[in-house]
Amino acid sequence: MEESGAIKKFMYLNRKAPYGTIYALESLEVVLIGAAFDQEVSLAFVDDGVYQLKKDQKTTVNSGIGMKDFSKTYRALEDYDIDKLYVEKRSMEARGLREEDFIVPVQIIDSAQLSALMAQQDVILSF
Amino acid sequence: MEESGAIKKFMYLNRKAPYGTIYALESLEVVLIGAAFDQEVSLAFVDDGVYQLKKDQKTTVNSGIGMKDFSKTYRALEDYDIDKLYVEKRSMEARGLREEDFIVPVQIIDSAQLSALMAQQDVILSF
Amino acid sequence: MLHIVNKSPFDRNSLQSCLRLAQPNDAILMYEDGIYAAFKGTVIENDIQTTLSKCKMYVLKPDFEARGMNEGNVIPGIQSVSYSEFVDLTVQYSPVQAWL
Amino acid sequence: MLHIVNKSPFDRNSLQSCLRLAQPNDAILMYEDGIYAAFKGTVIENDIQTTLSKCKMYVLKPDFEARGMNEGNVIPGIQSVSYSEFVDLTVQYSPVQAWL
Amino acid sequence: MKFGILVNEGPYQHQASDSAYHFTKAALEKGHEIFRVFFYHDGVNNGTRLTVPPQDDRNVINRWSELAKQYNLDLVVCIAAAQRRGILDENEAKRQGKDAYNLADGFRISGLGQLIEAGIQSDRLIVFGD
Amino acid sequence: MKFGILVNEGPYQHQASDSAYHFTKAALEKGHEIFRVFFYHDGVNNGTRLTVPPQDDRNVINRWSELAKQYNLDLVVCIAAAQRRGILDENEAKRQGKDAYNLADGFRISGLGQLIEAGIQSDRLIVFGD
Repeated sequence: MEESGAIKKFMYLNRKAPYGTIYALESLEVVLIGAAFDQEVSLAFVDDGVYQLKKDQKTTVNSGIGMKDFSKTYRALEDYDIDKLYVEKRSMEARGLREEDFIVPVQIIDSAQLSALMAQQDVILSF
Repeated sequence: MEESGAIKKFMYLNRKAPYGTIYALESLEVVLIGAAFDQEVSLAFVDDGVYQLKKDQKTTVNSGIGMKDFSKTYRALEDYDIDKLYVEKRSMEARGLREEDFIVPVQIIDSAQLSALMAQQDVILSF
Repeated sequence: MLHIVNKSPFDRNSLQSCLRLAQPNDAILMYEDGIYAAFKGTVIENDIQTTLSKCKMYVLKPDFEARGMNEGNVIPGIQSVSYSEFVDLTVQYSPVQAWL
Repeated sequence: MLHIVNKSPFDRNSLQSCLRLAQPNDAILMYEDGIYAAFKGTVIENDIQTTLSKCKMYVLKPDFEARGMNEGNVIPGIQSVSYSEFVDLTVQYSPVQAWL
Repeated sequence: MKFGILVNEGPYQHQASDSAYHFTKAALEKGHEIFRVFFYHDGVNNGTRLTVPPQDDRNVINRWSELAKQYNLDLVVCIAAAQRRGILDENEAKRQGKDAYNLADGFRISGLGQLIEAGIQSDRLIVFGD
Repeated sequence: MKFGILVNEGPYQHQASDSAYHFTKAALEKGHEIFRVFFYHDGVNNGTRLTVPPQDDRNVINRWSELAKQYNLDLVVCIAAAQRRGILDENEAKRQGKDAYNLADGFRISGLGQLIEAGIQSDRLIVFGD
């Protein structure tokens, strides 16, 4: 644990699809490390970031595109008490996705709600 | 000079703005090296690639954004007998640019003409 | 001519430029993040439908399976291909333009 | 809150998402390839005009000068700033969201 | 005011490292404090001492090293991202059985916790990337 | 048929090098010839031997080296792009006064003319990038 002080609000804002670039994976690695610190954490999935949570991802180091499927790690977030996962409704709908397409439970919020949440943060880590 | 054979048609298709990424600069470096080979070369500027030719670029290693202005190099292309420079009209107009905004003489062509040119190539190097 | 598109149509303008400049009877392969254009229910499905009436369209299976998409949701008319068939397409068509 | 946008509005969806999620009285700084949104005569000029009625907008001078643009063509209402003033904006507003 | 800076792209390919440098320098010149500059993703490639840029170009890496020296900056390269991309210091090279290392002067390699700490300790965290 | 392959992005950050690898491997397995794989822009970062990817991940660099060995592939890293980004072989390191080098097994460093030549000599040139 770091020295105490005011609990800060951290938002991880994910806007990129998985696999095409490494941002989604390495963003998740920050979230997991960050879980050891005493902060108020939320994850927002916006634009192509919503694809990170798509169910049924199928690839391994020895098959498919030769990368491991890391989507199951989102399920582990609960164990780290990270349960504020927000998906922007508009981003989801534009891509033809529905709530049941996601690998973990999320809160679907509209753009105005997301704006309000963003404004409350101390730190936004955008990937 | 390389071993002879059929003269091949090479098109350099530039779609990215300068400075934000290095593609424009390093694409130009390929064009200059390629000029030593006996090929039929054309350059097409499409989408944000049209910005590469914008007049009046102002930056040096010690001022501005700390990168050198390489736009004058496009003027040197003529000395290498590279004179087929095409700008897609639609890309230019969408960005509020006009023919007189460019640092070198170019042929403004419409999308159908560009498509036809692309189809004639042996190699398209896209950056 | 073969167009290969590796960018999400929602993030970049690559596919849009490809569709603008593709000629009738050209082929278009979607791979990497480009695969997202090939699925039903998106805001660009109509553009894809229109393109299908003039061009052949393909989508790389290992890329869409990695991303949790499946054959059943591919827009009808788009053909799912393997890396090996990707190679075949580059043999069949020339030149190849990568819309990066 | 301060939004910083470094991507061309013609290439990526970053500015579009920024404009959708910016709240009244937020500030928006355009830098790197993001500066192209700040100029007159483009197909997105209207979106910028609309945004100017609710948000403050800034554009980084060294970035637009490097790219051959000049103050005279900046859409009126957008303020041109230096790196030093970029720092001031991040002091004045919090949090800072980078639309990469 | 206290700033944390995050750099997510390598030198030359993207402008991110340049913009981060100019921002950091401007902040320091105005008397602000830079708590840390953290290099993540391809940003770790800013930490190699093996670059030889053209003579008429800026030297992105040396510029960071010199700024660090002048202002006693903490330049931290993420260890996990660095391992993926081939950026090592002498200790890491030994530990991994590699026969060479390439970390530049003024940079150090450490964990992602240092990024979180920068977010906690700084008044502002500014992200530069692609 | 004879292919030239151009790789414009480094390992891990973008999928380009992965896709290029899978394409190249598929072409070879079908009996096609790969005239050359040319690494340009950040693609030169595929040529470092100092990466240590996580144990459960693929090793992008070794995969190229092994494919090169198996099929006698010509893997060429652009010298100008490599100098900007800190990729050197032993000769280059000496010439530039650097105390270390990092080029991986199976790669060689050469000029941009090799890319043009690949375009001329190959039936198809396929570009993988961002």
